[in-house]
Amino acid sequence: MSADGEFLRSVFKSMLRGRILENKLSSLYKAGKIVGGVYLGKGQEAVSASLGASLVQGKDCFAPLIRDQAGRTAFGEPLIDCTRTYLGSVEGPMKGRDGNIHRGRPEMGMPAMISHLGAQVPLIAGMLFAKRLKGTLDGCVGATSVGDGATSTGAFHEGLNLAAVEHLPLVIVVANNQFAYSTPNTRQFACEDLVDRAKGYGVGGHSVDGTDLLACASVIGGAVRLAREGGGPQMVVANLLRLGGHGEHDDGSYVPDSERNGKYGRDCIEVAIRQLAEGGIATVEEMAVWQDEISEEVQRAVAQAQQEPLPDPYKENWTALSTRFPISAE
Amino acid sequence: MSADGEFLRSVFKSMLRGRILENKLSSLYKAGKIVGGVYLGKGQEAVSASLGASLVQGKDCFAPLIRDQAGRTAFGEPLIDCTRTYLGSVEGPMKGRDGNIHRGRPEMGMPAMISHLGAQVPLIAGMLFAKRLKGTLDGCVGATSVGDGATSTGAFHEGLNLAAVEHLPLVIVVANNQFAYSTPNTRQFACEDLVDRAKGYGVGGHSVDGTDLLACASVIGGAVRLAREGGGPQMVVANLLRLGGHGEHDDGSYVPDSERNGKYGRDCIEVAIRQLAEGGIATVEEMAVWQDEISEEVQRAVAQAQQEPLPDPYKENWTALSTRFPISAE
Amino acid sequence: MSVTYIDAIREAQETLLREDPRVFLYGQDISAFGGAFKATKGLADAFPNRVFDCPISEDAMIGLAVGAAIEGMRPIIEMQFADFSSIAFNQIVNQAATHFYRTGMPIPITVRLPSGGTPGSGPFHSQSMEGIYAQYPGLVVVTPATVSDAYHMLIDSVKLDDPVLYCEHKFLYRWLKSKKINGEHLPIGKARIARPGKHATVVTYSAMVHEAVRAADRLQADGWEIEVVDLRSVKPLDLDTVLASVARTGRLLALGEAFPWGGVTAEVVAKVTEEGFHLLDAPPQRLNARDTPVPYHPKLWAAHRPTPESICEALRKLLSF
Amino acid sequence: MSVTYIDAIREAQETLLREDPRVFLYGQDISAFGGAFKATKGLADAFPNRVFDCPISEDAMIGLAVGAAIEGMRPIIEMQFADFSSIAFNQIVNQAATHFYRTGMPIPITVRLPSGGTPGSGPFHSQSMEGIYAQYPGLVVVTPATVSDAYHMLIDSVKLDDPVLYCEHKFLYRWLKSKKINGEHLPIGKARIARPGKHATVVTYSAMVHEAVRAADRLQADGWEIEVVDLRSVKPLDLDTVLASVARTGRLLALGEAFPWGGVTAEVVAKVTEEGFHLLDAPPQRLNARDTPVPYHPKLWAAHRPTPESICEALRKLLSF
Ligand SMILES: Cc1ncc(C[n+]2csc(CCOP(=O)(O)OP(=O)(O)O)c2C)c(N)n1
Ligand SMILES: Cc1ncc(C[n+]2csc(CCOP(=O)(O)OP(=O)(O)O)c2C)c(N)n1
Ligand SMILES: [Mg+2]
Ligand SMILES: [Mg+2]
Repeated sequence: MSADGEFLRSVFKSMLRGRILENKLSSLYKAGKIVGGVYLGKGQEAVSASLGASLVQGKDCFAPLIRDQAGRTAFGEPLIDCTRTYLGSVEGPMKGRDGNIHRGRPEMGMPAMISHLGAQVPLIAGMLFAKRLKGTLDGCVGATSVGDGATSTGAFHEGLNLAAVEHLPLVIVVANNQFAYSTPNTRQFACEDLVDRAKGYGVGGHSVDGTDLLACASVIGGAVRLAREGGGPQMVVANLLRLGGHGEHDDGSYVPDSERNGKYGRDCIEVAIRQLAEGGIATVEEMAVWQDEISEEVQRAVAQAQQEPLPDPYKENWTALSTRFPISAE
Repeated sequence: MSADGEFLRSVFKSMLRGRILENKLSSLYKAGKIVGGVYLGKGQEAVSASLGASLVQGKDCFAPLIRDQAGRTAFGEPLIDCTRTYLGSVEGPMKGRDGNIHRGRPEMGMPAMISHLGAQVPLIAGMLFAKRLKGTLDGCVGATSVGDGATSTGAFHEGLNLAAVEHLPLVIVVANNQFAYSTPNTRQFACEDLVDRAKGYGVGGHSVDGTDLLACASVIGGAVRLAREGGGPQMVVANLLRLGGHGEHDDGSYVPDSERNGKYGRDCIEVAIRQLAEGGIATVEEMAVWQDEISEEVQRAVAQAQQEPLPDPYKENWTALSTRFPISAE
Repeated sequence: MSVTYIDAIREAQETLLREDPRVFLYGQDISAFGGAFKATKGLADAFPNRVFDCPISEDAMIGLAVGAAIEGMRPIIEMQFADFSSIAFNQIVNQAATHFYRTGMPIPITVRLPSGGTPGSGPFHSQSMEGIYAQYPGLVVVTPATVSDAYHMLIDSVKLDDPVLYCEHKFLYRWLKSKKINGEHLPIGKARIARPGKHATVVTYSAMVHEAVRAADRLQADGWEIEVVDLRSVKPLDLDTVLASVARTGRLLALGEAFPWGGVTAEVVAKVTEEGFHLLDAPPQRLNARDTPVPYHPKLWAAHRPTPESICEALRKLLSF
Repeated sequence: MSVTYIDAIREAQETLLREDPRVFLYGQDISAFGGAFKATKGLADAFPNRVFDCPISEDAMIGLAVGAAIEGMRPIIEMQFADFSSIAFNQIVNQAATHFYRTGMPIPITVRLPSGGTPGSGPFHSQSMEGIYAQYPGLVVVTPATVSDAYHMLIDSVKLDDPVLYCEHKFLYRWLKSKKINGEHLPIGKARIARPGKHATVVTYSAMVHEAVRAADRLQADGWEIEVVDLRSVKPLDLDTVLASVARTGRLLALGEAFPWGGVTAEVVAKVTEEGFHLLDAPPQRLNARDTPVPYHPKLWAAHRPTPESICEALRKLLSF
């Protein structure tokens, strides 16, 4: 298998992990077993996994967003972190204090997002900036993704501009799924193509069909490579559609049929299966085996999380400061 | 005199008014007669006056910024508003409550800026949006200016994007004077030219040499016309240099000689005098007369403001609400 | 037939749109979609070109509203969650709040803040920011606790010439129901006795009014009669009504759902002790949420905010002095 | 030779840069220019690649700092004026403040806020935001009033693992001088008796400490001995020292320069009455700025904030009970 082939196989496995895990979360949500909301990345796995798989955990940093289950998996987040959080286990990375899509492990280079859209852009820039000061930036990349809606935030603008001024190896993937919650792009921006913004920031600009695994792996992988080699910030606009509601509470009925049946309405997993099979990168049988294996992994992660204790308010350490005041004079 | 000639004469008179008034403010500042800081538009008068003179008071709206004395005058702000504010007269438009460059008369379509850079962009958009709802938008324009530094604010981004989405007749002039306080453009943005941002917002983009009256009148006047005729938001990047410090407390010694002696280091007033004379639009003698007349106007405005009472804390209405609580039930 | 708290908010907006051509609604997903909480359901249809979806730009949303107000309009801005108003903070506290004092021109905007905690919402969809905004001169901050107040106070907020932060509690949206919306109502700036009593006064607002009443009901069994004052608006704060109640009971518990440092409860205690020290028979007490972000897990959340149990405990302590 | 308050801030940053490789400075115009107030003068030369000018992007500045802190650095961010931190509000209160509780990883950033009023600075260059930030769990808010504290508390702020809002008062920058910086100092979280007395306690912080001492000196002529407590940090707030003082004097005036609703003075009064009600011989009083934006004209400004005269008046009232 060529390096490219290996890469595609790994991206695809992460896509599958994302999809299967999220399908399970969706069922659990419908069964009333989930704590909090469920926001899925269905239809965005090729983009997300291509980004995550292009990064090296322990070296790079990655601030995933709400539709990045596949990318998290590709970056190396264990499935159990996810199931623990959704099922409210106190063993989860957030210990019940924060939830679901907010989970993160900053110590492994994967910060925990806050809800406020765009806010992770300058944060990732700061991680890279610190690496430069520490002398460890060489060959590193920091990545984050945002939606079409998040491009309207001041945080996105200030963060990307700052990263450009500092010439940091930041890769920002705009998952342009045509809607922000129910709001269509026509009410979000007026430019012809979001990628036109790149020039105005002085960063690299790339477009890709987000439903096409081969294209995503190549364009997103290429953007990561450019950043890694010192090309400065790169912005990738991936065009696609969210194959579900904004969250599982939403049926997404505001998405017109013309969009659903349009060019971005296709399922990137189906496209990927075809592409891998046709390209001789993985056989259909092989992929079916992966699917079964992952389904079992997911079942195990769910089962384990379900057995674990919930957070206990009486044992909770109710403090938001790491310093214990009063501290004594030296 | 052709319409163009009349326009240029009026722009130039406003430039002169701005310059002469500000020279006086500078002397008063050095003499310790001014309340608060003094921020001057020296070198930016061609840009500012071209914008102000392209607008119609009573119809358009204009949110001036710190270096817009010439534009304020062109829009119709009386000189006395300025001297009253700087000299602390209680008769001024802000009654001593706010100062100097913050002064405004929202009722005449000229809102009072807050210090936070970029904040007036969405505000002007809102004034235009309201006009549309009221059915009075037709043929109107709203304008504001920002510096190179202010383009890095989230407010600028959110405001301009929103104006583009709403397709409002907003003209935003970026007075790119190469520095934000002491910070050079290299630490402010990484794009080759700020005008490259226009496409990313889906707005018209224009560049102009801000030291060249003829060019400013034509490009800024043209952008205002485009907006007025329904062309949507227009962004003009005017390149120039601030011919002084950030404020009168600052000598601007961080501006390298190469810039001072470079193409934007020339004085737009000198350029304008030459252009008007050479174009047969005004004679040098005529312009000298204007200068004398304006100097007298300025003297009168200063003298009047100096005679007026200062604000009196015992007479001050110390309330930030227009509603008088407790209000009675209906 | 019954009306919920969110219905009342929707109805108020409908009334306002119908009766006042200066009113328009601007917010994320509020047009055809009807808003994240359906507070504007159907209004875009009924009032074409008066209800607008906007980009995810909270700062610009308030900037636009202030500009529109300068031009004589009365915008209502929906924040999708109160927590996201942190992005609009500058426009709210510096542009809108200062405008009248600086220029003499008032800014009649109403910012709807879906506030307060609900189970599973976590640190960024649960905040109570009334005590933040109330610190700024030039802002009015209202916190309706009943279905009728949700309706009338929204109408009155829009009628006020000043910027109003209308803090609507998400927990009450569908849970709180009423037969109908009362015709009579108090003006903004007047507090209300939500439950009369004579042994102690709980001063509170918004969702905590209901928790306080629950706690009071429980203590009734032990013979205690607890008075609950619903502030209705936290700025202005109706000290007269509060002092009159404390004069009757001699005991004060200030109760709120916000973080424990400062805020409404501190202001209430400070005002009462300054002006009504002689009325107090016991040290005034405060009960707020805990000093951490609002936790996401319902088990932690329920222990983070005051509960009928913890309110009873605080009241028992207060009554024991 | 004497050291000013701003010198102390500069020296502290120099010490920190010298002694701790994790420290860097990020802010507008702070590099070659040395900052709007010259608090970083010469530091860019002395420490190349440790002091950075940045774009006018307050939100991103704090975002960057939090990211750098995650990577183990200890950034000091200079806001050009405290007032502009309104733009960074979200990153401060939602990103930095919540991080430790949410993830277990503390965020050791220090945000320098040039705070408070000076004549002619107006509504947007004069604000005192300590009472805003102190409301948020997870933030430490310090307010040095002396040259030594300006130095040591900045050093200590950077040493703390938590995010600190370091509120430095612009009025003290050049006006406040000291022979030298004391070696000994109190830790953050401990208040200080700035002036001993026995008839009444003024609890205050930052520039108002000096106005309070002036007022106390005047009342001395009438035989009143006023104790002034300098809180030093408003969160955490050293209630023990405050209560001990009130126990001695029986009378409390909480004094601050911020807006009058809520804030530090309300928290002080509420805490003291909750825990030390029995110590009070008179209703605790508050004195704050007026309920308007900070006016620009010096004549209005001087009457907007508390003055020795208005403090004396408040104290006379307090002593008359
Ligand atoms: C600053 C801010 N405003 C509002 C929200 C509420 N909100 C959460 S997701 C969302 C839509 C996001 O759209 P987009 O960025 O396109 O991402 P997508 O959901 O389409 O992946 C909104 C408005 C938020 N999280 N942050
Ligand atoms: C949000 C914000 N941050 C910081 C400041 C402080 N400040 C005032 S003017 C200025 C420089 C502005 O530069 P630019 O926008 O280029 O305008 P210029 O002064 O060059 O005309 C700064 C940093 C401010 N007013 N607003
Ligand atoms: Mg989207
Ligand atoms: Mg500039």
